[in-house]
Amino acid sequence: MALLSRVAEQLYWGARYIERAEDTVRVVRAYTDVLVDLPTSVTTSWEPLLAITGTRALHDAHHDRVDEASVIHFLVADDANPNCIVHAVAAARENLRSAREVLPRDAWQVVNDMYLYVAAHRSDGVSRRSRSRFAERVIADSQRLDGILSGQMSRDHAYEFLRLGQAMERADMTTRVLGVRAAALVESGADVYAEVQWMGVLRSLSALQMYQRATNSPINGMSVIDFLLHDRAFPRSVMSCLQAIRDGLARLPRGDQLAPVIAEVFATAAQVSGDAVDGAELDAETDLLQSALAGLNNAIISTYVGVLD
Amino acid sequence: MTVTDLRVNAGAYDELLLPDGSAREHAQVLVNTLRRLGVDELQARQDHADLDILTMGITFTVYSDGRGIDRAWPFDVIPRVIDATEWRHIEAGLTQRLRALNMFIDDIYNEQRVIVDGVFPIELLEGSVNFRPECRGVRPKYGVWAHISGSDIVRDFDGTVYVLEDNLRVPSGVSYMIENRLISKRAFADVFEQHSVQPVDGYTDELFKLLTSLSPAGGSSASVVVLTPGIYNSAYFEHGFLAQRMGVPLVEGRDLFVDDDNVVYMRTIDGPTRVDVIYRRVDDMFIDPEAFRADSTLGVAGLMRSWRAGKVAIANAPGAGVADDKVVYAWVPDFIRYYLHEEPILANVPTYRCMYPAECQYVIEHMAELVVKPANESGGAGLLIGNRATAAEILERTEAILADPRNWVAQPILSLSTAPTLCDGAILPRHLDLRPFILTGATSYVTAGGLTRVALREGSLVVNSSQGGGSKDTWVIETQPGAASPTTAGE
Amino acid sequence: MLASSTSDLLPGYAPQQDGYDEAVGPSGETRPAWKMLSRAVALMTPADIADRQRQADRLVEAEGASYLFHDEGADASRPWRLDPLPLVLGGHEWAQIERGVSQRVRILDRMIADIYGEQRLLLDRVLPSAAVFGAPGYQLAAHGMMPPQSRWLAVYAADLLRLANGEWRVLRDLTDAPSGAGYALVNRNVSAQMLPDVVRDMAPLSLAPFFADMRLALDASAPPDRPSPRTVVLSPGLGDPSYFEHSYLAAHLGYHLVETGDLVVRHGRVWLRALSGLEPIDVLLRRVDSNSVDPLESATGMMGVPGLARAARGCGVGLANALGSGVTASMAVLPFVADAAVAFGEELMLPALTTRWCGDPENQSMVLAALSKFVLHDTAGLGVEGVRQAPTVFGSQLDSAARRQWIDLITTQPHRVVAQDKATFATAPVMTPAGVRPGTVVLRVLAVVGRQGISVMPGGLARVMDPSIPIVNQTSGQTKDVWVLDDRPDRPLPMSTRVVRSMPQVDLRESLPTRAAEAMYWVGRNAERSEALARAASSALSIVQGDPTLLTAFDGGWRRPVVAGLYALADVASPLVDGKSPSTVTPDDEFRAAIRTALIDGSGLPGTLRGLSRAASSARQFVSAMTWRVLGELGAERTQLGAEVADAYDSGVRRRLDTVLVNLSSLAGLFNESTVRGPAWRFLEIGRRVDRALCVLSVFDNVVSPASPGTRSSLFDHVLASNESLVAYRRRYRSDAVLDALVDLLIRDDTNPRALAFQLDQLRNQIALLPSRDGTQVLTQKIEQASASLVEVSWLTSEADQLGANGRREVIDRFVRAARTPLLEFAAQLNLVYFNDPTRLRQKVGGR
Amino acid sequence: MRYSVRHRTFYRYGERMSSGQSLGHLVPRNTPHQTLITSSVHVDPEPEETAEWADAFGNTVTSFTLTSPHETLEVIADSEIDVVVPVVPDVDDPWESIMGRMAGGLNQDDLDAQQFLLPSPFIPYLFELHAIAKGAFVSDRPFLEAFRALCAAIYEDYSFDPSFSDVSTPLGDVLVHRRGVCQDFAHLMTGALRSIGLPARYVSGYIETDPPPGQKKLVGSDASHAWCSVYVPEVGWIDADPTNNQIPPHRHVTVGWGRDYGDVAPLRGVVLGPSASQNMTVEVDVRRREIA
Repeated sequence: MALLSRVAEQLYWGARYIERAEDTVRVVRAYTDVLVDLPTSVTTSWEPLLAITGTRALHDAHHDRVDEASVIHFLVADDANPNCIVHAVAAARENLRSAREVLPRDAWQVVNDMYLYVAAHRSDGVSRRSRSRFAERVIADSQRLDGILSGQMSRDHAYEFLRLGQAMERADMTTRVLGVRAAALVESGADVYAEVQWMGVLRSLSALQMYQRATNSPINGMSVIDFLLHDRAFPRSVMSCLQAIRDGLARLPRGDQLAPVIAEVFATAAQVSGDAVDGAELDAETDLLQSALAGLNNAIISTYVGVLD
Repeated sequence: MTVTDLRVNAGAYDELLLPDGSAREHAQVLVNTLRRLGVDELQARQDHADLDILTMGITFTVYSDGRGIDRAWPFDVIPRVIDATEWRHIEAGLTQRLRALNMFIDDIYNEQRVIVDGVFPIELLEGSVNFRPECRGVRPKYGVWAHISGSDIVRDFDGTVYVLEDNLRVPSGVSYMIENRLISKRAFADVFEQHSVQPVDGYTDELFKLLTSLSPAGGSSASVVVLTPGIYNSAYFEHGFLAQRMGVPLVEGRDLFVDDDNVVYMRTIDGPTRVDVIYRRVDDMFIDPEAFRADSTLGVAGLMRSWRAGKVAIANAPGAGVADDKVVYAWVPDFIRYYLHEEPILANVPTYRCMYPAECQYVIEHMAELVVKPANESGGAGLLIGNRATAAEILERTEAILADPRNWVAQPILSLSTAPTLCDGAILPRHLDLRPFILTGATSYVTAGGLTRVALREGSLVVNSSQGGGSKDTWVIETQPGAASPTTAGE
Repeated sequence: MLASSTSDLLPGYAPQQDGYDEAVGPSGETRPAWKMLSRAVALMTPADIADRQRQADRLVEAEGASYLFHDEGADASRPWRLDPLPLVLGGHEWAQIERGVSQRVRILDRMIADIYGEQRLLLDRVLPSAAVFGAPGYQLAAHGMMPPQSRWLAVYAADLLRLANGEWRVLRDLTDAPSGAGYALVNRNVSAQMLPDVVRDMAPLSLAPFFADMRLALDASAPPDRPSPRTVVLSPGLGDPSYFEHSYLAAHLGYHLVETGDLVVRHGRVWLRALSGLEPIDVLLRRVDSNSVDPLESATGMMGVPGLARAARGCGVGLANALGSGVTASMAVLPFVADAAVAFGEELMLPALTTRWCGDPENQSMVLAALSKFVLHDTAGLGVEGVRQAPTVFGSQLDSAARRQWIDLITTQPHRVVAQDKATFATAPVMTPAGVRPGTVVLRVLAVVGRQGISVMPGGLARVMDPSIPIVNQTSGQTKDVWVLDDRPDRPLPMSTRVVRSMPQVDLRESLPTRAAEAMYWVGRNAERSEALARAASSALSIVQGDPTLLTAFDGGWRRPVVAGLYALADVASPLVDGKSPSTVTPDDEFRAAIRTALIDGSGLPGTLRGLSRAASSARQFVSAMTWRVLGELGAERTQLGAEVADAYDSGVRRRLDTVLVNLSSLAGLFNESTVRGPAWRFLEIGRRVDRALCVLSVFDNVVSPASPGTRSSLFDHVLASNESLVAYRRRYRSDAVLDALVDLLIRDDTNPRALAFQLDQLRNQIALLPSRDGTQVLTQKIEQASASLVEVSWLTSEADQLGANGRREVIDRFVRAARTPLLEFAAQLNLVYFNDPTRLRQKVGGR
Repeated sequence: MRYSVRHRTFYRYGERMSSGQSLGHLVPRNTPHQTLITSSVHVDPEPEETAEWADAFGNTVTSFTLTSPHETLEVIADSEIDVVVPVVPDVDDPWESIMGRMAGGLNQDDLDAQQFLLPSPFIPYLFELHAIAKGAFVSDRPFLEAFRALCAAIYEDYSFDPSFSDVSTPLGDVLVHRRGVCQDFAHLMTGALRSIGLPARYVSGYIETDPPPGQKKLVGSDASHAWCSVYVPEVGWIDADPTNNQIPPHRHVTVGWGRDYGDVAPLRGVVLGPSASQNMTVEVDVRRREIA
């Protein structure tokens, strides 16, 4: 059945928003865990969370303090932040809602569930005590959706657009985490708690266990960066996301038109060096990657959606 | 619970119970179960059903201050039961009624024999808000204009069944009928096995067959779409539901366009693709800014052009609404006799037409015993129930009628039948009606039962969900063993 | 006993007066270390407390750990509960424990070295020979052995108790294969989530550095010539009480979890049976006790890895702990550690509880004289490390017969028996439904020894004990996290921060123990089968409930195929005799029975779900933490289905099925997601695909083939619903179910994740990516054969739809045969090529 | 006297075994009374790995690994040993006093002997053992006399019956049915001695069975043999063969000793392969060599 351009776009963004919600939750949870593992003596800042989610400016516009309370509230439930988890889930629902008839019924139910839960429990997401429960629920729902899609949805164009959105968002998030947390850590050099910190980085991308499986050894900054960038077997690494996007486009009509764009992104990603010893350099390189991804995003939209009158 | 807990209002007709509170034959099993389960268990199942509804996202949207607010679909776990034998009678009546109505519409937009033969007064046509001159001379396939219709049926205190009105434009509710069944199957899994309840979800297959059969191209490979006003429409859930069940695209106006070749196309990721049949859930006035309201953002410019050119089929056909005018309603029995040379199988509610001074006089004098309603206004708005109205309301309404008599009709107050309904923790009799859905094309199909709507407020006769009405699953039950034929069921 | 004035901060908390309490001083004042926690607790309502406990239980469950190490088989175990209240210790007090433990480790290590070496301590009678040679952990095979770096202990644990006077005493040394590290880790993860704000404010020392040290310690246990040693965790397997900890620890450290059957000894080295052949192993974190290490050098046992003892003696592999280290775990040796210390010119900082070894005539007569004053231990009965049910008793609680037996034992084999004085031990606040109450607490402290020295875990595992039962016997129940406060500037840094780390050099990505591969395969198969059963049954139920007449209609023409289909999915021989039940069975009962088989009996859903979680737990290192939560929920549903649901029509059934299906979806999601697309994942995928393919075929065989014109549309709907393809079908073919369309959607369509063709494609791809072995190409052939069968149904004319004389569709039958045979052969071949596990077939032979 | 011994063990597994590892005590050790001249262990099929070392008691251990499929296994151990029959020192102090000799410091021999005081897997503590020992070791009886008495008692009271027991028969059954083979009697006597606090060990070896004219044939032919040995501080170990009531045992060749059979089993192995009914044949041939 032919896929409506509008629906294609809604699927794409729906998937992106769901993924954004999950990723944000993971980053927040992991960051909280790290702080719990660090002794009080080590001073900690909540700014990285804003940087990762790219909402620093927006946050400062509305809050004068950058402390746990304000940052977490801002990322989870602040109406001033269109990317906060509550809004991301709502946006996802709004998009998928009018694309509903191409989704498996269960899929819509999960999204709706998720929306109802998040809306009703926004405060849980903020309070430290219930935060992990909130996070678990959001992640679980998002996973459930993933399972339903892969288990019940035909590998048709609608499916491809969902996966496209998911992969784009993941690539984006992984890149941000690298650009902010990783870069900072590389800057600060190996201190006593480096291992704990790097664990945090991995956890925030749910990569810890897989990293350990991949490299049977103590956690090491350089190899973490390399893993998150180039490991083609780990679904959240930048490279495998790009791979997924490329394959997805190949299965879509007129996907070839986008070949040059994606090739460019690959090139940029390849330039980011896993063995960057200079944090600033890493930061800069990931910025380039960010904008390349943004370019790809626009190219996809204009090819398949064009301008709706 | 004890017998006394199942109450029947004095003088009212109850669908499940005899006046003495004992069960009607076809309701035996259900009533026994209700008694066995007791209120608490019922409440438990009600709660679970509500949860299902919430998570399945079965909602209707109330459109207010520019934002759509989703409300969970109000559902009462206690089903309404109809005896299959009686149902076969109603079924026949509805089929007959719709055949006549369609012949009337087709006639009106073409030869207008019905007027020529003096059966139907010309001035009514001239005053009709739903008559669309733009449709003159169009001859839809099979001569059918109102392909999908929902007629509201009520039962008076003496048990007589009346057709209250016919909805020939974009009748909604069929999806809730199907969902209600899904939910009550879960809530009453144990009861279901003991009944042989006629399944209802064959509807979407029938609907799809009907729509494809309308394709101007002919053949079985028609490209069908459901046209919705968008997610803020109160029936959006239903639009999505039908599209999904039929496996056709759910489109909005902006997804379609009509090219110079008068063909309707939809925008897809592989470029424009042709559309043959449109099941539209947008009102006439909004489907084509070119032909009707220019300010409509919901429609498709040039749609009428394409339709008239026979490049696309539209269901229901534009202009079909001409026949569900509450004034025209009064003539339906005449139509049946005129077009079919048959006697009406189902009764019409006696209707006083204010356009006729005599009847208007009667209405104004007996307003206290009448229900006065606008001739065309969907929903319960503007409905005045004489015996409940204040003097002020009556006065106000009298003026309204005198101002524009042809816009008003009145009918005797029927005391709608009731059925036991779960109202927070108690089982009480509540008034209800029934909306079966009729598909008319080369052949006809009537849903087994339909959507039962129930007024949740005590004594209230208003059953619209938008105004606090609820709904029930409707079971058409075979009481003569073996008579039921096994048919597809289940999702 | 009198209660002291209750705590100033904890209302209603009144420890025994003559005892010592961790939180509250003699006059009820809260001890400094506890002030912050006590305040937090004081604010909690009973509701809060209950809520915390629920949350704790849930989180423990989520970690996949419902049981603490326990006595009998995995199913007879007592549940593990984490008391939301941690045991808090001040930094200075901890420093003493730390020093004491480190010293003990040093001394014990020297003792072991001496026992298997010079034997000076024995010759000088510092250690009575009978105590040593009688110790269950004493290993002849270790004689004359010199472990790498001549270090015997890499991991050590001690159970500590606090006396009424506030001093700590050692109840027992654990020197063979001590457990507890993993449990401590879980407890910390849980309490960190449960009391995040308190954790943040009190900032107990992190455990992370300790586990880094543990890795170093294990590296250090490798034979000298191994630059980047490769370590695995050696576990006795699923049956072992602390199997959970083994797998949890392995997963956390990033090591493979192996069982003895996964290892072989060749040319004096140890190798892991892996997918790609034998891979060398340098260090074994040994969790099998030293008596089960090597069947060749043990007179009786079958257990262990043949040749391992010699490989260890020859420094071909490092064991942590070294073979024979368990000798000092015997309670008969316990009292002599102090003497050994003196012999080494030291004074024990952390002594043991007064322990009398009856091998000494004086003790013997003293104990015989006053049996009831003591707690008696039969050290031989304790096993190497006493995790098994220990024959330990309160002398005072013996009936005359038991008394008689103990007296005999003490007179005839005195060396086996030790006696400890009964004493009251310190208590700590424990959350009970009744509020916060004092409970006796035993503290397990862990230490690891690396090149850089000894590192003690800042924390540990505290267990709440029932004072009315000898503590040694208490191996499970309620535990506490242990918080050590960071209130000491001079705290030594963990060794991991004192060394430069080597870059990862071994890449385990492609490495996969065959056992794990097989486990993942069965995870896949069981998950898939569970879903198939749930969907088929739920569809059948809803159809019948919609129209009960179907049960009898067409003289069972609808019922029989559906029933047969259900039995087939449950792999249970259908009771139908050539399609018919004995006339005594009503159609309704026949249907109910089928539903029960599919959903309620062990043969059906509960069985496959159990298989799922068992398989998953033997491949834990490939299974993410989130996944455990889901498996936990599935486990709950399983028991519900098995136990609660009495009747197929019970309205609870459908609800349960929904939950099951939802969780299975999450599972699928979690496996797709954040799982490395390595061989482990591939075998999971293969398992799923194989099973789904077989299920589809079984449905066509049982339901589609015999569908008569009258029953066809409802049967086809059932088939579509069972495969979650009704919507897809409606979307694509607007018709009522037609054979060709049905086949197209569920068989030929390689884009439908439910279709046979799709499964075959996936299998083809996955096989291509497996390391090639002899026989791998056969696998590919089988897939091709199965694919070839598709031509049978490439295009179905209306003739194909006609029923044959036998009332079945011949085309379908031919196709099913052609497709199923190669698939079954595929499964068999897979087992042969990749899972062939010889240990199942091992046998021991003797000779005179 | 010089003996040449051939000890052949042959397994027929009845199925193809994918691999196998074995460990055996097949090469006689040196003792104060015997010297190993030559020895060789031949295994068929040819093993991939073989090794030889001394175990905790100084016995020679031979191990080999087969990694290629095989259905049969043949192990032939050949050895030549010079043996002198030991002179039994006349220990006539009351037996109770013997252990007192260790009251002072322990020397290594004393300590090693301690390992043989405690129960072991094949010789659990059984009260009957104590009774049997007490029957011979009545108070103040001279040690050697008591020792001989015990050996004789077992020889008298227990009948040799190969059909009755095998490697796995528990000692308890032997005591109840009063029948068994050399291994059981060795265990029995060892256990009895331990039960009264005398260090005793299990000795595994061979015995010459072709009789010189005029002497009756000795039992125990065609198989490895086992007997027992007791420790007397300052004197050392004194052997006794309860199966043949011999002190000292003559025509015996010692392979090794341990706490019980488990420590010195001639051959033990683990094979990997389908389980099947395997059968094993053992032939032992001990010949006297005239030395020119």
